[in-house]
Amino acid sequence: MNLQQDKVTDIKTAIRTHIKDGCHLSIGGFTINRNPMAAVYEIIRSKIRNIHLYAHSNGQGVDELIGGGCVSRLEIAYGGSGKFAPTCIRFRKAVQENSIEVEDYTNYQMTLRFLAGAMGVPFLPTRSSLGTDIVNRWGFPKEMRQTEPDIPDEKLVIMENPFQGWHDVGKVVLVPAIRPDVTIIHVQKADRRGNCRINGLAFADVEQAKAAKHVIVTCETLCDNEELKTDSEQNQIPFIHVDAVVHIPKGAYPTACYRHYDYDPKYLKNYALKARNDEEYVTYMETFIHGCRDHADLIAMIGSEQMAIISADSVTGYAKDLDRR
Amino acid sequence: MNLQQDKVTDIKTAIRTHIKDGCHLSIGGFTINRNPMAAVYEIIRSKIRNIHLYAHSNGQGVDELIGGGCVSRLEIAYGGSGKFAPTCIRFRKAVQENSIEVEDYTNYQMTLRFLAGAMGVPFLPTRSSLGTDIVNRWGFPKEMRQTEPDIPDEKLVIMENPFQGWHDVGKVVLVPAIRPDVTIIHVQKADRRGNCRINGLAFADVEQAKAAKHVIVTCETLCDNEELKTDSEQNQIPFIHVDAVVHIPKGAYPTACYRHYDYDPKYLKNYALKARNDEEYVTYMETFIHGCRDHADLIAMIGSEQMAIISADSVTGYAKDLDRR
Amino acid sequence: MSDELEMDYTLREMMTIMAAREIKNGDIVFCGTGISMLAAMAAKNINAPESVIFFETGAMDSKLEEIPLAVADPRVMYHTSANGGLLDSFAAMQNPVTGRRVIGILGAAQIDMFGNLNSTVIGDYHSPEIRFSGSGGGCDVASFVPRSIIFMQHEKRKFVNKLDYLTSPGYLDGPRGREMAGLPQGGPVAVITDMGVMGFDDETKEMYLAGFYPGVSPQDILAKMEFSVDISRAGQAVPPTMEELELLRERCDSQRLILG
Amino acid sequence: MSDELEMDYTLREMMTIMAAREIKNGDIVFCGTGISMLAAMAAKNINAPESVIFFETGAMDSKLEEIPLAVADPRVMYHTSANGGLLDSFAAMQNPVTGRRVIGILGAAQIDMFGNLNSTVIGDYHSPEIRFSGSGGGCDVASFVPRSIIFMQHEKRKFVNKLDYLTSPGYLDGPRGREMAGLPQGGPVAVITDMGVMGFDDETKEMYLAGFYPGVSPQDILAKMEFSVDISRAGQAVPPTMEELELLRERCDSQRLILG
Repeated sequence: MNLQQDKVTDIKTAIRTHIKDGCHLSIGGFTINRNPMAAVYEIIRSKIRNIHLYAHSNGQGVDELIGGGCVSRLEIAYGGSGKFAPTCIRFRKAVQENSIEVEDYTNYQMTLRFLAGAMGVPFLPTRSSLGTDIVNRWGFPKEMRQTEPDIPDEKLVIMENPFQGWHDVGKVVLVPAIRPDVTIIHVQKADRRGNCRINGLAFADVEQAKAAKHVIVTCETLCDNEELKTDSEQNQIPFIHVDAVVHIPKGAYPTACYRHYDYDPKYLKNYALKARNDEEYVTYMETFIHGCRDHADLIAMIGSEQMAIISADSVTGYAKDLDRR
Repeated sequence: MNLQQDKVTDIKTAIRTHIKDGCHLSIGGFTINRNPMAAVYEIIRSKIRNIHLYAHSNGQGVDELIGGGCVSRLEIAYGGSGKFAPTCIRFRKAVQENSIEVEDYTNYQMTLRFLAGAMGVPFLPTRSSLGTDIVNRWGFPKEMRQTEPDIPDEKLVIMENPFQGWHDVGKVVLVPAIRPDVTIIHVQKADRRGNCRINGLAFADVEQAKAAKHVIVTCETLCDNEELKTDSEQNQIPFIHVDAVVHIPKGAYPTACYRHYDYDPKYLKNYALKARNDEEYVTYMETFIHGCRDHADLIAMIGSEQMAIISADSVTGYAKDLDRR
Repeated sequence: MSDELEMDYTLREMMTIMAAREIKNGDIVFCGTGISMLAAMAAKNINAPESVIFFETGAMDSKLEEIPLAVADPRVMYHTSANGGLLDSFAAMQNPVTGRRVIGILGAAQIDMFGNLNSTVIGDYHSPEIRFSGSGGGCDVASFVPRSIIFMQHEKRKFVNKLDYLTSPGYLDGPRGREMAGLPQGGPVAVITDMGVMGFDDETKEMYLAGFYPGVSPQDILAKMEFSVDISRAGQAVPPTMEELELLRERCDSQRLILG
Repeated sequence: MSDELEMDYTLREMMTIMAAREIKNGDIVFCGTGISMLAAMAAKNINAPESVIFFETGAMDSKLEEIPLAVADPRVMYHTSANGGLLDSFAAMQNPVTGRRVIGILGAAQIDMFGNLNSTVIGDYHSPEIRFSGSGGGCDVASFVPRSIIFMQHEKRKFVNKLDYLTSPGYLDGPRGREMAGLPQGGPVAVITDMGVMGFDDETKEMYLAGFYPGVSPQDILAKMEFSVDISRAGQAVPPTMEELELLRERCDSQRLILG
């Protein structure tokens, strides 16, 4: 956190300042929507290594970070990018090849874990996953957990309801809080201090941001500090949680950003194709990531014609009749 | 809950249908803001008795329900109405005269208890109140709790952090969920199905509503079902939680409703004066509650001049330069 | 029979309509990506106009003028009753007041005779032969809600004696399984495959064959499963009507993004 | 001294300014109703323009063009960085990242030598002589945040050996009190009364007299307390400057709603 009036910086500075080898990171968005892709690509370009990554169902961003060789450990509920990759392809490869360690939770559990971090409590309860292998199989073995202070000693704890069956509940699963070193989210509007306004679904971005020690916000529109102080019930994240604000139009591309642009089916299909083959994936990265100095470069490469095709309709907030086959 | 397309009804029907002697009730708002006063007055007129009432810092509504003789048990964090009554006057009298049973929690604990109800878990954890008498002194004795299925066996439970000091927490206080029979809230906008949009602060209205078995919504503006389906990130309560929608302009009067009207200092000062004396309080109730057929009657008695004085300024959302001495 | 051989509908259409018919007015429908979303849209457009479609991502009561390709597709955000987040959606399902009205639609890589699902790995958890997407909200939904429908491909390696990983609870090990584990009452009511529809016995909670599609025999179905199920209650499933097919094709997936 | 006898400020003004001076740029100020709100406004307008005012009701960074008469006053909702709810505010205080920047301002009916507060009852809990409002957010704030300021009237029945009810934790029973109870580090840094300012010893966590107002002696103060405190460190408090008074009167409470 940081209470300055002006936290605006560029993405390279924000990443260099906050994202270190081995850091614990969470990124916002869900599958093919509002992933902070400009930041993800900058992390890949910066060759950050051994990230401990937390995700519920962040799809494209997680897959590219794994593909870029940035991730060594992953706590996750779902690795998929909708129809374009029902299972994220580089994620699948990395797990099958044992090049990353993975621990599985459910979407709700991961969300509760961020919420617990945001609330400053060590755990939160749920009834989800009782009787399943999510309880039984631990991705990180007990011995390892005990030697690493940044990982809780238990994956989760099953507890009898201490209020004797209150509200017809016998047992609950307690899931441990996550407090990432850094959370990165991409939002529609932010002001220079870091107040954030998200349109459409918030997913778990708010909890992810509030749980983190440091927050980087990238935004479509950078607002004057006065502008977001009206109708501020629409601001989901107040500036006290935020460390850096970066103005990056199309910062979620190739994933969608509601009311601004849709996901790009052409990019995502090409990505899925390339991701299946290691060599082609290197070419993909050389072209689309390392071949670009920054996100504006990538957007220029994609071209204004394609960007116009995916631009959002003002009524529905997505690109109507977009060819998504 | 109720999935009908049109839940609009009148307040007498809503109260008669849902509020029974002995029911467990929570009402929205905070101290002198957005209390569902039209509903409170209708409950008093209907002479409902022995309500088990849940409140965090609901001030005016709680005090009038107690003054009206409707309440026998109260779980509460704070009984005050700001400068007008730093301690709610009929509440204080009732506690000192032992005419109601009270159990004390903190504001956050009460909010967490509603949230637990909303989430369908038997409890939630906090670090608040460790070492205090909120932990030690129970309003409802253990024996009584065990004979009453609607009250948890424990006021709260202190537990060692089962994740061995994870996030530097040694102990937590678990507070039990509340699931009221009915929650009543007053909002700025609702549609006929019950989607709700609150302006300004939401307090704990959302958690109170989602925790309840039944929800009555009173609203300043009744919207067409299509209207609130745009920009619906601004709808805090979706219709699936709501049973009845009642259109009552000025329904929070004499408490405030942001962007519509301020609290009425004249009414609240007169109330505080009358509340200090039992006989005068009877006169107050005869004049302002039983003397009115409904809320529109009360608003007419207050008069358009006074209502104009407290009407909200379009920029600030309150009545600027209102005489509040 | 000639009408079977000259089917004027695809298997995916048949499966979608079979699932849609399980959805009733007044149901709140949780759906995931793909055919489950199409089934929810079909129910809403055909037989259960008063059902409510919602997504784990926080979208409640989406209009869905176009079919979403993911539960976070911006198409789920248009014309909703609320655009919240994951916490809102899962809390509504775990909440007994609202959760009891929810019907979940799930899919998986493996299923066992008690309707438990694996959507995580084939092989060893730590070095799997095949890794799938993982639970996502699947385990949450299967844990919380009273009824769910499961889509499966009918293959021997998918209807297995023992799951490689139990991601989402069905009836666990039988009639008292959920209760013993501490789960709320619930479990699958139907498994819809490319060959037929399976139900679960009220008493034993074991899978049985409820219906087979035209042109498929109960024996064909048994041959595609590692475990055996009761086929004595099975009848031929009623194919989609022309009206159902029209509404499905025109209103739900005119681009045939899911129908193929 | 003549300048003391001809005070051109009221006691409430003195108290407000004494509290305001405890607030620093970069503090997030939690305030309740009444004089504590005025102190926060005074700090923001005088000595800590970069402090942030927030309320348990969910208002973050309120502009406060007029003084609110309750923490739910619509005046706290105007021109904020976020209008949330109770969960947001208390979570921000319990959250160690943001909570460590919060300073709380509290009041009470009784205080003891370790800065523990009673705002619930005088007499027996079950049939009290006097019932007060109760904790509200007071216990939460006192539990969570690292620093708090307390406003009190200096009266013997208010500075007591033993509280009738311990509503909000100070240092509990001494230096290790909070740690043993399981609370985060924290506790009151100053008690501001109508006679002087009390601090808490770094080692013993016992209250001591830090400052007395012009015209008041340490002995006068001791006479108004059930328990005795160290007065050896006390000096005369610096009265409000003309600039402080002007800003307080003009920008913070021009209607004198709280100043009287």
